[in-house]
Amino acid sequence: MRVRFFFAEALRSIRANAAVSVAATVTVLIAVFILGAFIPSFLYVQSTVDSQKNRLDIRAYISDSATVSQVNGLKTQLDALQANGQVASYTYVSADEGLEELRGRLQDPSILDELPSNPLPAKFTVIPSDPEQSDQIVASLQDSPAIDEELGIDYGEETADKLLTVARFIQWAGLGLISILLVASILLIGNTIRLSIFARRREVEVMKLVGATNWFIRWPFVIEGIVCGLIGAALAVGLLWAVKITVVDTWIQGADSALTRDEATAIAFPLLGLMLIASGAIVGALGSGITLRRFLKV
Amino acid sequence: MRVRFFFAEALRSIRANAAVSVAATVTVLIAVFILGAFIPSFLYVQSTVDSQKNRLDIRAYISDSATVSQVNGLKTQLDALQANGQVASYTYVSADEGLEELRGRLQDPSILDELPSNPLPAKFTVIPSDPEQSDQIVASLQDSPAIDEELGIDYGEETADKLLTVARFIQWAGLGLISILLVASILLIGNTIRLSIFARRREVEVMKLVGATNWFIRWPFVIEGIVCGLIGAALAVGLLWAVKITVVDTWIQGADSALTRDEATAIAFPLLGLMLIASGAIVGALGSGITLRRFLKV
Amino acid sequence: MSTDAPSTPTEPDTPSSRVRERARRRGESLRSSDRRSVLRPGDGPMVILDGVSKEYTSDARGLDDVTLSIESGEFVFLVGPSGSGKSTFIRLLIKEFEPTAGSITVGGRNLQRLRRSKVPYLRRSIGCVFQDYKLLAGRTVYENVAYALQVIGENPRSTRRKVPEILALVGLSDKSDRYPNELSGGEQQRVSIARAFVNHPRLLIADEPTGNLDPETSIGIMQLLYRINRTGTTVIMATHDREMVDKMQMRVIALENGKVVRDQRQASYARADS
Amino acid sequence: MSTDAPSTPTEPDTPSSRVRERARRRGESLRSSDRRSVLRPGDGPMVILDGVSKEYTSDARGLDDVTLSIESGEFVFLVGPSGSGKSTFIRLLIKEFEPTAGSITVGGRNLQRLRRSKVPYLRRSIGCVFQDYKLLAGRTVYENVAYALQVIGENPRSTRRKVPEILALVGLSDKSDRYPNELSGGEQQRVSIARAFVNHPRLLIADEPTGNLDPETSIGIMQLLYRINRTGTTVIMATHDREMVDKMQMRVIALENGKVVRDQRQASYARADS
Ligand SMILES: Nc1ncnc2c1ncn2[C@@H]1O[C@H](COP(=O)(O)OP(=O)(O)OP(=O)(O)O)[C@@H](O)[C@H]1O
Ligand SMILES: Nc1ncnc2c1ncn2[C@@H]1O[C@H](COP(=O)(O)OP(=O)(O)OP(=O)(O)O)[C@@H](O)[C@H]1O
Ligand SMILES: [Mg+2]
Ligand SMILES: [Mg+2]
Repeated sequence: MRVRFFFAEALRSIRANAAVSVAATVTVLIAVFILGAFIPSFLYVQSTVDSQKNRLDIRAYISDSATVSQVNGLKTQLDALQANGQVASYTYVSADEGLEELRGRLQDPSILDELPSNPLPAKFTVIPSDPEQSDQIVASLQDSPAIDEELGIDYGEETADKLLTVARFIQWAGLGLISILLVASILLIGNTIRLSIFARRREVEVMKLVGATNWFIRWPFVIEGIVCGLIGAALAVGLLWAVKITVVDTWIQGADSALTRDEATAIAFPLLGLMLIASGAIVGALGSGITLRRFLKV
Repeated sequence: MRVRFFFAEALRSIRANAAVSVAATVTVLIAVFILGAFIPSFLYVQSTVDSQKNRLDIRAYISDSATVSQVNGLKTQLDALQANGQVASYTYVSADEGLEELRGRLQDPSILDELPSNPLPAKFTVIPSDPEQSDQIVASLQDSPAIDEELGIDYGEETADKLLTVARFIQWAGLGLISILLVASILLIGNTIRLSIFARRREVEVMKLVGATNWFIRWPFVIEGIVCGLIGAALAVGLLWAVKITVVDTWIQGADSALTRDEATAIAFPLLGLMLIASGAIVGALGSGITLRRFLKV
Repeated sequence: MSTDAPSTPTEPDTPSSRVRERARRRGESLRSSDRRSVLRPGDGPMVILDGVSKEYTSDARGLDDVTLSIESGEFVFLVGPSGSGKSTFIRLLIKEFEPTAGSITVGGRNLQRLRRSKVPYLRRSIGCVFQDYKLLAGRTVYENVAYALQVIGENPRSTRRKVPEILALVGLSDKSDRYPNELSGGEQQRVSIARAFVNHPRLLIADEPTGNLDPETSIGIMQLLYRINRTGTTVIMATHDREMVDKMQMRVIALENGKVVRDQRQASYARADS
Repeated sequence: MSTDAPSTPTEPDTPSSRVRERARRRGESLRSSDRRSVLRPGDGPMVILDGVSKEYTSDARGLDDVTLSIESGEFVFLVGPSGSGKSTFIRLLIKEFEPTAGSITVGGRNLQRLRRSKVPYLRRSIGCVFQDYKLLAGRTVYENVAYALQVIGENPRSTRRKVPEILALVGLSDKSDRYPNELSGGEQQRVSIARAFVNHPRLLIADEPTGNLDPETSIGIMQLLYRINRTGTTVIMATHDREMVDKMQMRVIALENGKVVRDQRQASYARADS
């Protein structure tokens, strides 16, 4: 019964202070919309970079003169590394397969047609669990007699370093920007709620003087904060959904594989939506609850 | 004298309504900071992509059997195209230079060491003014007798298409996000100012009843808006500057050429700062000026 | 015209019979509103001030060393020139702020020792008519009065019964759906009075409750206060209405510059010897 | 004590000599404050109401077909029970809202035809004491009064001279740096009075200016109003103070339910035959 009264009070207040409620709701809407636009964008970029990072394979070139048992010895070593978790997977690439692979990687594959014969050796392509630990894998394989002495083991130190740097940059910059947005959203919403309660501080003062307890005054405000937060966040999620359907999805369909290749990445929309709506409500509730404290000391 | 009075009024009001002024200032600060963090990030990404786009060159392979006069004829054609603006620049690449270039592009250049001889033909590398018009350039060069019949003219249609798609995506997505942030900032600041004036609507009403004209009431509010906008924006620019110095600059120094290679890109910081501060002031002024209208109708 | 009404409080007209009806229900209501009251029952003094001073700032003195006591069931007029400390006195009783010196006891409770969380319960046991009304701007007349009942957890049914009753008593039945800014000054004042009365407090404090009322309405309000006092409620009323005070011949406490300059039973507005 | 003061307005005490001093400077001041006044000079009626009605909503009627005229230089009391339309009358004169019927002329200007942009100039020529004071909460007493001068573009030097003068007149010299919420009710009311007087308007309207004042201070304010009236200013005052009205014997307009029920010269608060 009390609960019903508090809800009725909150709704009354939202209606009576339309200007204020709209302001709070719009602020939540904007903040959540921006977060909702940036978080998946960031995750998308992040996963693209990650999948690039996973292409940082180690190539162990096999000497033309290696015996089958020597190659099997190398394979056993790789199995052991896979068993202790350092190696994610590995594959044997014959000389012909190697040429095809190169063809796929070249911007201008036609030059390969000019080659008189296949100059490439066979190799193991090893995908490390963590690209940053490539050195150790290389060190443990180095002495195998199957390895071609001239070509040895190649893991593109320089390229890998560059790519890892970029990946780390994007990860940190993205996390930084998202954190800034998150903190900014909370500050902005808190700010708006503070102002909206400030505009009604005399009201709160009168309630105190008439004998209302702090929680009697606070509950309707908290509920009001939750309602505004919920509505704002729900509107934002709706807007995001509309943008996703009309812009992003059609764009992905229209675009060729260049980007969609690395998808299966973005966080599931319903989950994101729920999280955003919940956080809108929580921020709204905390914002009003905490702000109110200042005006309750009469 | 009037101006001094209005300024004095504005400052008085800022002091008297500290809570409100702080709220407005913080909102401007956050909005400007986010804009100031995203605009250069976007410009940076954009210019990186653009410089990639500029590498979309056209390669006209010269037949081994071409005569010097035939090659000169091709050169004359290219000069003509450069004169009418379709071609930005072109260079002659000998067979040896071509091999070096390929070496630089390969992830694993060691495989080239295995080549018995240089299989590459000489070529003209043509950089079009607008990569999207490559087809036309190709069409006009196609019939030159100097061109190798088998290799012909190559401009990597597929890769170019992908890259252009990505570039267009980043450009539009970036512009979209920045626009969203811009609109959101203006809405948020307007929102806060609306609330802050709403909190003082009785004050405005009384001023009207005592015989103040609309502009007599409005000027102090507008000045207040400008001051809050200026302070908020200046703080944001200061914060951005601190972040730039402590985080971005040291990061760029620490990182190798991977990213700095494509710099000379980001907008000059002082210019950006000035623009942000100016827009903070303008938004503040308009925000208060426009919002006030509603409460002046007594 | 009917300026003699306060002295004949039991004539059988309609408002009066309503008041008796109200008084009859009083026992039950008192219990419900006092459910968590912090006031101690008993017949000791309702209000005791002992050397109470209130300095707002070093150069603004509201009350200056006031010592007095008001018995349960008394009717007291608080008079004095503008700025003499009447409102300060009243605001101290509901613990709107603390005195800078001295101690205050209300209903057997020392206010200094009353925990902050108990203050709302103190205020519920005191009905207060504020000089500036202090109505909730976002609520209608009905809702403003109902709020005082909702605060004490009165059930909705009895709220729906009591509010129209009290609004009729102050003559605002036809304006119960108006918002405060749609009322005349005197009408707002009467809403404030209705809100203070509605939950039958044991102590009723009114700060110039007739300042914006015409003489006839003022007399009606005085009748009401007098009748409430007769049912045992202690009433303290700050006023500038000389005629009213002279007619009632009740206890008068006169303040001047924060000091009690006169405290006299069955007295007039002005000093008898002046 | 000194309840006979209003009838002997020229006694040589200090406040009175200050008032004469003020009156002497009046010619100059009038010119400065009227610089852009929309009121037409001349001796025609200051206020003419012709069939004026004000319906707030279909069931809330403020004024009901009021026709009357008030000459320049007159002193008029507006009386009537709470909610009878006194404040509505006053708020119509400063064009706070439009009448629903009839026409209003102030200082020769038809208010309906007055452009919205001219309304501030109308209000500057009218000094108004509001029933709820309408002080600016963020400004000190001094600044509140000074605002009325700043609005008309008075130069800072003469503002610095006039404001303390008028504050002394209402007895608030020592409180000029206080904020409204640091004042007693009566003190706030006097600030509102000072603000209405300070720029020597040709028409002075006061809505229950003594509602929160003790009898003695009220008399002081009445003296002030009377003297201002004697220098040629038209004064309209809504009041519930029966004693005051009876003593002054000025024109009395009595309202009831928005209708004029009596309009009598040299009259008392109540109808002579009652
Ligand atoms: N918040 C405050 N800060 C400083 N001084 C104050 C404050 N409130 C009141 N005062 C001063 O304390 C004195 C007593 O004020 P109080 O309100 O008690 O007077 P009052 O008797 O109610 O007067 P009135 O009849 O005009 O309402 C006054 O001089 C007033 O200026
Ligand atoms: N904004 C409004 N909306 C609706 N009704 C209103 C509004 N303002 C006033 N009224 C009604 O108009 C009538 C006249 O009000 P007004 O304020 O003129 O009375 P008054 O004579 O000044 O009374 P008091 O002496 O109590 O101040 C009242 O019944 C009031 O309820
Ligand atoms: Mg008082
Ligand atoms: Mg009124």
